This record gives sequence, structure tokens and C-alpha cells, in this order.
Amino acid sequence: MVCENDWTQVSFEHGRTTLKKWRECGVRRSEEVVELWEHVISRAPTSLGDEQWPVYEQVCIAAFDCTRVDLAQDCIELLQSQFPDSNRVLKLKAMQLEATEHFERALTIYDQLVETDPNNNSYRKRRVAVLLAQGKRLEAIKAINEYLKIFLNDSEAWLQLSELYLLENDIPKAVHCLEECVLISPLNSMFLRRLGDLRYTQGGLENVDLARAYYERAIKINSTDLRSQYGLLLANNFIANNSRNPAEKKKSTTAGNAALDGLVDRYQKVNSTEIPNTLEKLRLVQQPTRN
Amino acid sequence: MVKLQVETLPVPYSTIILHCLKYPSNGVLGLLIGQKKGGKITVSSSVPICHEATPLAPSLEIATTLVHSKFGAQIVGVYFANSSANDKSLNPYAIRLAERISSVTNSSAILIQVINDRLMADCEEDRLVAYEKETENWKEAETMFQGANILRGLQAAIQKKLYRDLNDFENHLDNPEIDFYNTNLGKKLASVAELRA
Amino acid sequence: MTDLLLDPAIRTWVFLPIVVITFLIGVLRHYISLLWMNKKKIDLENIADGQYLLRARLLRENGRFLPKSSFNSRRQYLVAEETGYLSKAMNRPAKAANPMADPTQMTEMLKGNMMNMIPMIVVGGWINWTFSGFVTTRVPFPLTLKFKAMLQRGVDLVSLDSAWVSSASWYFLCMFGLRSIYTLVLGSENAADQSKGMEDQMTGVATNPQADPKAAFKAEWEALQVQQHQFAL
Amino acid sequence: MSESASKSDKKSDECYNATAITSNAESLEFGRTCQSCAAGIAAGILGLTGFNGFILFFLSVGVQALFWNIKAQGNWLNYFPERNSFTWSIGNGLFTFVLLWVFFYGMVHVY
Repeated sequence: MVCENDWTQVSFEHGRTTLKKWRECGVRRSEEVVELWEHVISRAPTSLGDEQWPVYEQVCIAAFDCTRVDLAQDCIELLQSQFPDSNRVLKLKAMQLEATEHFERALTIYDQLVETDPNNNSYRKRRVAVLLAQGKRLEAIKAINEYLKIFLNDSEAWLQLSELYLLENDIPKAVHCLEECVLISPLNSMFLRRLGDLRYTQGGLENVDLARAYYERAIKINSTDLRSQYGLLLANNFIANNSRNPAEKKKSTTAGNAALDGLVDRYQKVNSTEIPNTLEKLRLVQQPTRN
Repeated sequence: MVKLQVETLPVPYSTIILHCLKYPSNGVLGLLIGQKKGGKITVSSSVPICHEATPLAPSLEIATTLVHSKFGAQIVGVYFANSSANDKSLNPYAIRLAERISSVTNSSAILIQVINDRLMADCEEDRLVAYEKETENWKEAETMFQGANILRGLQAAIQKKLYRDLNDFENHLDNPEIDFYNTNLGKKLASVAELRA
Repeated sequence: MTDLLLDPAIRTWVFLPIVVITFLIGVLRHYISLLWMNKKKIDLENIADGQYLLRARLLRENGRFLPKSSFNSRRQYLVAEETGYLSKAMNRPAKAANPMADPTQMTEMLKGNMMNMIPMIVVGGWINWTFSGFVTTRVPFPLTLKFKAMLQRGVDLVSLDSAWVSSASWYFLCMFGLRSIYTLVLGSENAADQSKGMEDQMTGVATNPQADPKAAFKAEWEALQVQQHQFAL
Repeated sequence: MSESASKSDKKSDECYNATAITSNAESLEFGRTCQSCAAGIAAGILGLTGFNGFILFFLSVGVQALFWNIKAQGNWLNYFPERNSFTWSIGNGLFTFVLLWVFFYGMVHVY
């Protein structure tokens, strides 16, 4: 998707739809959101009708990200006047405290919010975010585990947990978390490809064999995913070089070369010649099968 | 062992900083290209690789093979920035990548860390700190910093929001047309008046 | 077959209003049920029950995408003798979830019925009472005599062909006919007609975990035990 | 891909995307409702009586199923768990058909 770089001259309608798109797919482009707001949408926010409240919330959170506390403050006041005692506005206030490094006070607000509305999991997630911001990774891991005991089918939390375990360099646990994500949504090619990456990073013939299986499935679901094509190539080459039984060696060499051809014609389609001929170096020659 | 001198030219210097600014919320990782003459390493260009705090083996392996086949032994090291501002520790993934590079180019690779809290636009000191591998642990090497004109050039680049044109290997993996060597960004940076040292 | 000519006044004052009344009552019921569906206070434990049930089903369905070792470790976690959540929940002492004792349960059920049955009977009776004594329209397809008694209540003309129907039957015809049109007007899951609710009750789809958690857990526990794993990739 | 998956059960790594199925079902429901309304109005106005009315209804169900299969380019199983292009909520359709048939018949022919 071509990403325009200059958001100041964009039309009001285009700005509105972009904000809506970013809101829906959770994209984190805070600076551009703030830019869009200041140059385009702030001219006539009331014309958005009811949509202006989620836009205010989005701009407020983006302002925190870009340390624009003044803009965030205005958004919170507007939202406060519109929804006097809403938990969501309270959550924004807590996030403001977070942005200004008052972590303790933010934590107390979140604990209080969790009591009033235990079913809403976004407050618990904010609590974990505070711990992460303070750099207390171990507490964050404990908090997420606690959270997952109740809401155990939340793939976003599992993904975050696997990131944290990776930071602790504990790959087996990260693999476990990714497997949970695959369990929850088996059709998500990103989870499958990431699980393949993790298995490949673990190393060892048996793990790389699993990685290959996951890459194959990821490609089956989303054939244009360059990462899984590369992964398949690496996994097959690894097996071809390290496997002992000749049949497996032969199979993975052909599979590796097939993946390579897939990559090369992807690059030819995009007429970049420089990368394909470097990839050619990775082509495995079919050793004669020694009996 | 005399301390290694590391000098980063203006263009790679600003590419590294722009890479951090493009992804303010997470850490970044990239390769350093340059020459090693005696005790002095000059970094002539940098290739941004990824903006994930935990890069995984496959994408790193592919990136190093591609860059190695293009630049050969000119890969001199790795630069990285941690995701949280006050985390000064050396990123384990960057260390492992640097060791992998020194084994591939069989010459000792250096490690450049971006100091996060110096990324403020008005900060005067050098934003990069170089480390070299000393037997088992990483020791700080001596960085040559050309001071003023790099910073003014950097501010001009940030003003023009050039970091939005920067693309790293991850973006390349999302869309093969993207050139992760950032040739045209390098030209733009070179054209920024103040940067011409 | 005697061909009756009906006074056009019947069309404008009976035939059309019944259709309009039926439709509007459906819309009314939809919005009333939205208002009445108070935010059910689900306590945390029920959420956990629901989540673990969902988890067990997911494990059975998608378990084949995980290698054998991880599948078994997860199954063990769920069904282990003392520690597994399913086994614990299965032989959890039946908390007083039976409707008789639990007042909130009672009002819930009452409200459910209220919303469905009573409007239908009341309106049917009212229409029958107000528009009785004459036939409203002729049904284009032949009907057996048996229908005559039912469809021509209040009009006891022996010679009249059974195709002619009274207003009450026209109301019932509208009731069933308008059901799918509600989906057009009110969007997919609306509560405009009560038959959908009845269907759910019968097929057990609507039984949420609170109703009978133990049976659901038992079923999941057995299903997981019997599941042999076959790595699909 | 493990070939050992026996052909009897569906391909072993097959799984359905629940949200997609519900949205497909909704569009089918919408199609069925419109089709039965159209058939009912036609039958009513044409003044069909007795069986030819129902014949018209089942004819339009057939045409509807034909269109659906064309839209699905023949591989219906990619979109739905089982082949139900004919039998999809035919009961609902029938009731709506009868209602509109009687209504328009009444409007045109009785009054």
C-alpha cells in the first residue's frame, strides 16, 4: 500500500476514512494521526457527528505517544464533558498519568477500574502495559499469566507473552504461547509463520522439520507471504544439509529449490535482478544419492 | 590493545537515527558497512534490518546473506537501539548477530548502540556509542564525532520528516519492491546542505 | 364454488391493517426486548467456565495443527485428575443453579416467556374478537374441509368453500410470513419474532454455561479423553 | 502434507473460518427472502391458484440455487460446510411466499 508521506494537504473525507481504517486495524502511526488531526480534521470535528468521540479518543492516545500532552489534555476535557463518569474516559486519564511517568497513580486507577468492571479485559491489559513501561518484565509476565488464567482465548495476550519470553531468551515458552495463538485462530498465516520462525530459531533437525510444516501451511493460506517463502527455503536447505537419511535429503533439496524458484520469479515479477542472482548462490546441487 | 577508532560518516549516522525515529516505540537493528584500516574503522553506510525487539533467526539469516553477498567483507558491525528509553544494556540479539558477522567476515565486528535519551532534537552530544569485542566482553571503543554539522544536518532531515521514506528489511519482506538499501534516501540525505562535511 | 364479492371496505379496514399491525408489533417487540435485556451481571467465574469450554472445543478442533507433545501437554492440563480445570469443574458441587431456588433465574425465565407468548395470544384474541363474523380473503390454493372449521371460526356457512379464511387465520399467516422480512428490516439477529427464541430453546444453542455447567464440562472432558491426535501438517 | 489422511473424512487440515460462514449464511438468507417475496408477488398478481403457484415457487428456488452456484463458481464446498444451495431455509421462504401470494391474490382478485 503506498503510504503517503505528507498528510497535511489530504481532503477531509480521505482523512476521516484513513483514521477509521487505522482505528479498526489497530495500526500505531501516532505521529501521522496527530498530523491528520491538526491539519485536516480539527477544522470541523462536529461534522463527524457521533464518530467524533472515537476520533477524539484515537487522537488522545496518539498524542500520548508523541508526548503532545497539551493536545491530549484538550481531548480528555472534551470527552469528559460529553461522557461525565465513563470508565473509558477514566482509562484515558490513567494513560495520561502513564505518559507523564506517574506509574503508581496510574496503577491505582487501573486496579480500581478492574474492581468496578471485572469483565472488561482492556483495563487489565493497560495494567500490564504500565509494568512494561516501567521495565519490570518479570512482573509483566506474571500479570499476563494471571490474566490468561481467566481470559485464556485472547491471542493478543498470548502474542505479547511470547514477545516477553523471547526478550527473556526463553524460546520454548515463546513457542508454547505461539501454539496457543495457532490454536485460537488456525487460519492466521502470521501466527503460523512466526511459529515456524521460532521453531527454526530453536534449531535441531526435529524442530526445523516442524518449522517447514508450519511454513508450508502458512504459504497454503497466504501464498504471497515473502517471509514464509524465505522460511521454507531456509528450512529445506537446513534439512538437506543436516539430515542423514538420503531420501529425506533428496526430498528437501528439491523442495528447497522449488521454494527458491518461487522466490526468484517473485523478484522477477518486480524486476529486481540483483537479489535473485544472490539467491541463486543458495541453490543446492542435487547430490547423487549415495547408497 | 590500543582502543579501536570508529568514525561514522554523516549519511550512515543520520540513517541510523532516522531508523530509530521511524519506529519510536520499538528497538531497531541494522548492519554497518565500511572499511577497516589498521586501528580505525570508518562506517560509510548502514543497512536497516528490522524494528522488532526480538528479531528471529530466519529474517536475520536472510538479511546477512543478502548483504554479505552484496558488500562482502565490508560488513564491519551491527547497530542497535533498545526499545525502552532507559535500557542501556547491550541487546543479546545484536551481540549474537555481531558474533555471526565476525565469523562470516573473519574479522572482529563492532557494535554501535544508539543512546535513546539523547535522541531529543536539541541534544548536542554524540548519539552513538561504539563497542568492540575484547576477548569475552564488549568494551567501549573510541568514537570520533564530527560534532556540529552532523547535528544541524540531522535536524534539517528530521524537519523534512525524511524518516518516513526510510525502509528496512522487514518492510522489504512485506513488499518486495521496497529497496532496503535506501539508495534514494541516501541521495536525499547527501543533498541536505549542512551534511556535506 | 360460489364466488363471493367482498365489500372493498373489508380490504381497507381489515385486510391491510392486520398486516400493518402484525409488522409493527414485531418491531415493537424487538425494541422492547433490547431495552429489557439488562446488562446481565456475569460474574468472573462464569466467564472462566465459558472460556475453558471454548478452549476444550478449540483444542479438539484445531489440535491437529500442533505436534503431539504440545497437544498432549495441553490435554493433560485440562483433564488431569485433580488439577485439570475440566475435571475440577465436572465434579464441582452443583451450586444452586436450579431455577427454583435462584430468584434471578426465575425472573429471567418469566421475562423470556412474557416477551414471547403473551403478545401473540393477546393480539390474536383481540383481532379475533374485533374482526369476527366475516371472511377477509380467499386463499388461492384449495384447502381440505378439515381446515374449514379452523380457518372460518365465527363464520358457520356450510356451503362456503373452505378457501375463504377469517381474519384470525390471516393474522397467523402474517405472523409466520413476516418472520424473514424482519431480518430485512431490522438486521440479522433481531428479536422481533418469538419463534426464533423457541427454536433456540429446543436446539439447546442458547443454554449458556450458567444453566448446566456440569453436563457441558462432562461432555468436553469425555470428548477430550477419547480424542486421538494425528498431526495434520 | 500428510497423505495418510483417509479420503473419507474431509482433508485433514481443512478448517472453516466461523465469521466467514456466518456472513455467507446471512447473504444466503437475504437472497432466499428476496426470492420468496418476488415469487409470492408474481404468483399473487398472476392469480395462480393451487399447485401452479407452488410450482412457480420451486422454480424460482431452482433459479436461485443456479445463480448461487454460478456465483460460487461451482465449488460450493469452499463456502459452505455442506451442499445446501437448494434446501437453504426453504421453510422460511415458503411461509413468506404463501403470505405474499395470498396478500396480492386478495388485493388483485378478491377485491
